[in-house]
Amino acid sequence: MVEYRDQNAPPGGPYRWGMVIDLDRCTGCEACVVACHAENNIRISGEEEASKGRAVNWIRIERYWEGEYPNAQVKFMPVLCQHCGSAPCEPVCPVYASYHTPDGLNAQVYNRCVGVRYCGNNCPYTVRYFNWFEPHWDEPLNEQLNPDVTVRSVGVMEKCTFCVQRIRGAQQTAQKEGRRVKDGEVTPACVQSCPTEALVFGDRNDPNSRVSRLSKDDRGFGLLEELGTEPSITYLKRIK
Amino acid sequence: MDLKRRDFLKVLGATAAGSLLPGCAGETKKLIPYLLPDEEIVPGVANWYASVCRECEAGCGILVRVMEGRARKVEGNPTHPVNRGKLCARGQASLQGLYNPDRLQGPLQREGARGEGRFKPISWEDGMSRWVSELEKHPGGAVLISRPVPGTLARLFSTFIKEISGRLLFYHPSAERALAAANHRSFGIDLLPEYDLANTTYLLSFGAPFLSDWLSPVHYGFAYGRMRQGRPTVRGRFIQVEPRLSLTAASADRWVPIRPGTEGLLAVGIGQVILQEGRARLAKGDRGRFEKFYSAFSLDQIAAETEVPREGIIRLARGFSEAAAPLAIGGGSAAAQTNGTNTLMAINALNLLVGNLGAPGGIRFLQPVEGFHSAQAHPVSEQALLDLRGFFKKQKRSVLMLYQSNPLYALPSSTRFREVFEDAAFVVSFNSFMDESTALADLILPDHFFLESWGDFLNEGIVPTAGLAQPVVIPRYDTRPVGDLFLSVAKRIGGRMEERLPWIDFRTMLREQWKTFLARRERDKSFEAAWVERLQQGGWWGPEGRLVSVSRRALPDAVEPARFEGDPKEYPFYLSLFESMGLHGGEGANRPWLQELPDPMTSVVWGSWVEINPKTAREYGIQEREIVRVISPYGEIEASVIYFPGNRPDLISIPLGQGHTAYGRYAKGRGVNPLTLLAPMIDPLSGTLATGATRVRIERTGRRGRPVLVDQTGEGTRRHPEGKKGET
Amino acid sequence: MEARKDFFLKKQKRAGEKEHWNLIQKTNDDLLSPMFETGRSYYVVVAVLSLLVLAAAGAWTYQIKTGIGQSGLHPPIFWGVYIASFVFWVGVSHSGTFISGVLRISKAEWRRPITRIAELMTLFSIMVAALFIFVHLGRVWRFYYLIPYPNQRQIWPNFRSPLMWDAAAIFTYATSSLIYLYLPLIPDFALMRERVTGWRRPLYRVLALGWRGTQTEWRWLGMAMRIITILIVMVMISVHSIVGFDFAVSLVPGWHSTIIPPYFVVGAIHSGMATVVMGLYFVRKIYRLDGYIRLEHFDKMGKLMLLITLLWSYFYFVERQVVWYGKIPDEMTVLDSILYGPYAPQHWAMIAFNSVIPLIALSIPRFRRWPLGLMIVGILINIAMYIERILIIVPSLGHPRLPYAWGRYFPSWVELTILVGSFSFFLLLYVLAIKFVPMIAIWEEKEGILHGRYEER
Amino acid sequence: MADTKSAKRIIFGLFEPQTPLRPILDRLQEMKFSEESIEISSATPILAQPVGVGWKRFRLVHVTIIAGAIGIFFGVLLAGGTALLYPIRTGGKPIVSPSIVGIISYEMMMLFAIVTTFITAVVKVLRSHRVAAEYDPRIDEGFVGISVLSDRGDPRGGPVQDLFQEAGAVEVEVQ
Repeated sequence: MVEYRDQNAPPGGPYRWGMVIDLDRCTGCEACVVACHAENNIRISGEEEASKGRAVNWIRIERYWEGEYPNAQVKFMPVLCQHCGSAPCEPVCPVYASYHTPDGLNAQVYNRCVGVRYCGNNCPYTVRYFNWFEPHWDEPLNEQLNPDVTVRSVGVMEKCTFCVQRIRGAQQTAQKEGRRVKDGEVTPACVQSCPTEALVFGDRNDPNSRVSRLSKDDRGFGLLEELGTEPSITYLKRIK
Repeated sequence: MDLKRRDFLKVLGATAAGSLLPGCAGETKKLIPYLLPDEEIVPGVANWYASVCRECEAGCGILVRVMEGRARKVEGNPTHPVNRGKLCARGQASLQGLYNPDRLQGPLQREGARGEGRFKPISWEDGMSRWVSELEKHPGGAVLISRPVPGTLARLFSTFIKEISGRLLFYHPSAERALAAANHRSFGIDLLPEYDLANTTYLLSFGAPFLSDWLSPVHYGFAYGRMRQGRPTVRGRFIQVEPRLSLTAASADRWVPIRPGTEGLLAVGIGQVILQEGRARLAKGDRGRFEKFYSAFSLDQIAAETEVPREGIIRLARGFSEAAAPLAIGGGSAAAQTNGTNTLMAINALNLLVGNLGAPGGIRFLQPVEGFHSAQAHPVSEQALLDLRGFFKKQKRSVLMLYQSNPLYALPSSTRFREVFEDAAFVVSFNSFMDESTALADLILPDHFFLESWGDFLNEGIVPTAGLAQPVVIPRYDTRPVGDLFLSVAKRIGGRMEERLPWIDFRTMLREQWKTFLARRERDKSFEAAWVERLQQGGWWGPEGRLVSVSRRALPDAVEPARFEGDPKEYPFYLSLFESMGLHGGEGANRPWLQELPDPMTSVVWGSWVEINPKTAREYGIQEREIVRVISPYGEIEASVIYFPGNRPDLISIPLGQGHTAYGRYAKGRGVNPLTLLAPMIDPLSGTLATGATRVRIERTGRRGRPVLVDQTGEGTRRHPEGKKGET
Repeated sequence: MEARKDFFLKKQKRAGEKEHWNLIQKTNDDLLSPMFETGRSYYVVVAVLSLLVLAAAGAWTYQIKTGIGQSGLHPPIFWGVYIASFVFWVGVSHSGTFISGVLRISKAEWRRPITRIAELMTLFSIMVAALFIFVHLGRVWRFYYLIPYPNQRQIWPNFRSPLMWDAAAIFTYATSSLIYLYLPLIPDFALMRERVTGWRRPLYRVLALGWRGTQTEWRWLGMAMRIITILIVMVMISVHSIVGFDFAVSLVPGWHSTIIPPYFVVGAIHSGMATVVMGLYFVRKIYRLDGYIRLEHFDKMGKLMLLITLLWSYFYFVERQVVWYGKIPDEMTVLDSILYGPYAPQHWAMIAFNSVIPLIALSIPRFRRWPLGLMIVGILINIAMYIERILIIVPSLGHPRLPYAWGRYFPSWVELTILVGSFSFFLLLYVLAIKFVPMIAIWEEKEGILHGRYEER
Repeated sequence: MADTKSAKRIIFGLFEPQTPLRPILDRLQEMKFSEESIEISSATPILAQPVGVGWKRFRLVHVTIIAGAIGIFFGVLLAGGTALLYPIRTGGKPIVSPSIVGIISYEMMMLFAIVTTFITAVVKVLRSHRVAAEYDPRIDEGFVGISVLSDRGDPRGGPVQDLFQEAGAVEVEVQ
């Protein structure tokens, strides 16, 4: 079958961006959630829309209760787009709005999307969010919007991009200097803000990156990996 | 030629760009003003400015990304010792304070009766004159309630207030006064310590919500991550003792649901077991004193009182004392009782028993940054605020000034703090938003938002740190920095006041302050060079400071039971109020990001709720999401019920932060303020409000509420997907 | 040539018999009469339906102007009433093809008064179904992104998406249905060309293709019909299989099942048959065509429906049984919610309407000869099949694998208006068609008189 | 159409349904009219095999099969070929996968076969009109028409008209 070439492949082969989420560190503080909102121009849904289940959190902290009082326990799990190697959302898109980049990102091309929303159904992680209406910010909240990130218009699907704008920036800098992006040089907003350093981001094709080393941990598992989605995010189990 | 070539080219560029947009007149308005003589604004290129976050009292270092003259993103300052490049949800959301649509845009003067809420814009000149004349009319009667502003502004305030013989109260609801009081009594030190979580191997926390809103959440969050997974072979254990399974307890290895108000007793019980089993690491001279103190208690009685079984206490004691680096901390619900200070002292005694003071993984009191002239801003407790009532009654006509503080919202209505506003001759607010207290002001002279102002911040504990804040954007509205206002008034008053506060504006004063400070630290550099460097770095922080030696190792005076308002027969439930993750005490309520931030435990957004243990709720026949009435002897509220398996069956818990009657479109009229339930119960040792000391009952309303949950069904959340791997 | 002539003459002799001759004339008159007799109630019906269609058009316009958020959809339920309606109407469209196609292939004589009614349903329902694709799109103004044609936007549709298979199948099916409706209409157009005056006449003149009724024409027509009938049955099976693929090839618990495509085909035929019975009843009742749509037709339809009901029940049982016995947790949450959970009332109503009631009723010979009863069963089946579409979509989507993301769904007023509008639109098209084409194929009926109805064979 | 071709003419006889047509056809055969020049119009297909133009050499099903084959080819090009020209990776699926190409090709095969069959039949119907007279509405009521095509100067014209009259034609017409 046809392999497609990446014109801008870095020295030493392509990147494969990935993340490690250490559930033993995650405290559910949700700093990542707001950092993501700020970085990615995520719309404010408002109470009415949120009550319809339309609040957008590209990264959300799922909370699971276990047991009853007095043995009740809570587990947190940050869930964001897993950037699956074999993503169920991608092939079902009739217009290639959802596709796989050479560096392992599960990309969403907003201006291609016509809004059939099949990808949203077929994502086992339910991390795709839809723009039900034209997004709105009360003036002057819109002055905060990040110029590097598109404001998604009505009728298109959106989701976590691993802060692709930052990745591309770092890649271009590295390319200009004729080198690979260094480990830790680029971090998505969520990883950057995480107080407990539960989130780690990096290149899985670099065996020495923190992500590669951490993902070999015994505690590692992929969320719903039994579905064969080959997620790019490795979770490290919480120790209890 | 007057027109410089460079400017001419810019004009040309703008014209050219403008001509490319013929059809969209609306767009051209947004064209970046190339004509602005600001060399720093280059379209498409981000500038980063270091500053200090002022969203809570922690004072994290931040870097603000500014593009086209607008602040786009706030990130942690990686070199700052408090937060090391990390930042919490509230810090991230500070941008929504800066660009909040409900910010006060200029000076306002009251119209109609006080509290009617009608204001009309006035000029700064008039506003200032009004303020000064009121100050002059009421000599010796001025009171300034300010949030704690450790740094140059604190010096300015205190000098100013002293000169007019007024009163200055630094107040913030989450200032942890009980902890300061307890540490003062236990160790004889008037400082907040640093708890070395990162190196702890066994953390025993009595209600301290250090992962959400206690002292410096980002700092302790970072340390927590290290404690758990930062060391190659050691993973610190963490036990949380509190009646409600809080966000912090969710991360604990074990949650001990103790009876409210008996945390001190449990600490005593643990201490007794440690002593009896001979694992105490006490100085020789202390042993007798400690044994005498602990032997007065019966472990069985403690078990009965605390509802923690005897074996459990012994287990905790062994785990704690056998650990290489144990640490006991207390706060939050444990401190929110009438015996809070004594409870915290009993917890401090545990640390004394294992001798972890100054040790790695223990409690360390570090010398704060030195060399600033009288820049401390010790916060006061609620009691001090309540004492104002008498002062205003006695003093009759005096002037009340508010700076970034909203006591009317933060204090329960039962404290009748409103009387202060009613008795004041004149109320001036420098707040940036029309909050509950500002709505009662006669004159509003809004300050710049902190991202628009100069400032500094002296962090207590940790390494000696002085954060330096600079304006990252051009002030958006017709506001003025509060420092400038005070300095200009000083000039008008003249005389000794002007002598003491001679600076032309606050920035000059700040530079002067730092000039003296830096002169001692960086002798090899010129001040200008050092100043620019500090601005770039976001402040000054030195190497690890000196440990302050502990002068006292005191035991609690008494471990008396907590007092509760309300007859247990009529009011069968304890009440626990907690700060919600995003809104904290309510300051975050006007930031839509924080309103829409799901509460981590219940996933509720945009509203209030009442947490009840599901078993209790079923006994009362209360459906999930049904609206219940929570009634205390002092008030009642109605909110939707969320089943909360992490509540003791005899506990009702309600988040703080909502129920604003003002404070902008996102906050006003949303949810309920549970503070209205509270009795005016005070912990006498620290003077703090005991928020857990009111008992309540619940009544069904039969109405179904519409709480907004991100976890839409709330049903499936008991099955953790990790379990699917067959691991345990 | 001799033998051929003999055969011809035998037939011709029959036609010449007085009784038959009269019958032929009467058939012409009877079957054309609905096109000419227009009562006041007809206009009332058209007006009411038009209003409902206009309301739906208004709702859709509103939705396009403001956003698809006017629906009740939200994560994780990204598909709702619109897709359920799409599937439903594609299902109904199987009426024509199945009845008329399969019966034509099997040369069943009793098909004659039914085929036209059914074929019209096919065309109209596939039109309504296709409309729902557009109603469903988040950015319908960009629908042309889905069409493969060379362009400068660097966009090409992704044929790996089941939705593109859908598009291909629906396009093929709609085209074929139109052809399949049109072919047997040509002789009737010729007949009407001679008998209709006014605005319709030039239209019929064009549509009749200059038909003269020669044996050469009849032969080409017959040959094309025979070939296309076989092909369209094959298309029909593929169409609903592909609609089934939309669900079956996904990873969604409750959708990911091999039986879905064939089950969809059977379900489609189920609802299609039910709709045809309803159509037969009303056409017969309103235009008093008792002599053409006779009790024997209802009896035969009833038997066929009984067969399909059995088949549907079997497929349904297999689908649920496999999931239930397999007990995969994700699948079970969906199944539990349907069998005992929030969707149980709808589900058990669906079982009663779709399976139990039809099985009992249609097994009784006397019931099958009671047109009103059959029509009621048809309505029940259609209600049930619509519920069934919803039950396939909503509970499955509402219970994704991570329970934190579970959700419920109820359609908004916009969705309901458009839903009602779609039924009205279908009926409106049908009611208008009554004035434009004979509800019963006149020439086929006449052919029946000559060699079917009175043939001893 | 027939009447525009000045060199040809059609003699058309309309008969009541009960008229025995066999003798007429026999007589026409005796007059050496070829099968291709005789056409019978009726309201329903009443002949097992028609008398008429061009039906011997042409089998419609061949057209269907060829069109279907072209449809398959088109489908392969559409689903497979364009994907090769526009290779975008999605979800670990191959750029060209046989089953998907199969589905699209199947639909295209059907589309081409059905449309082509239809168009061919329509063209054939239109072309057959050379031999038959204009439609007479009475045919719908069961009357049967016989059209005979011959050259204008053909001497058999008169006898054919006589034959129709004799056989009891309701109407005889020359176009």
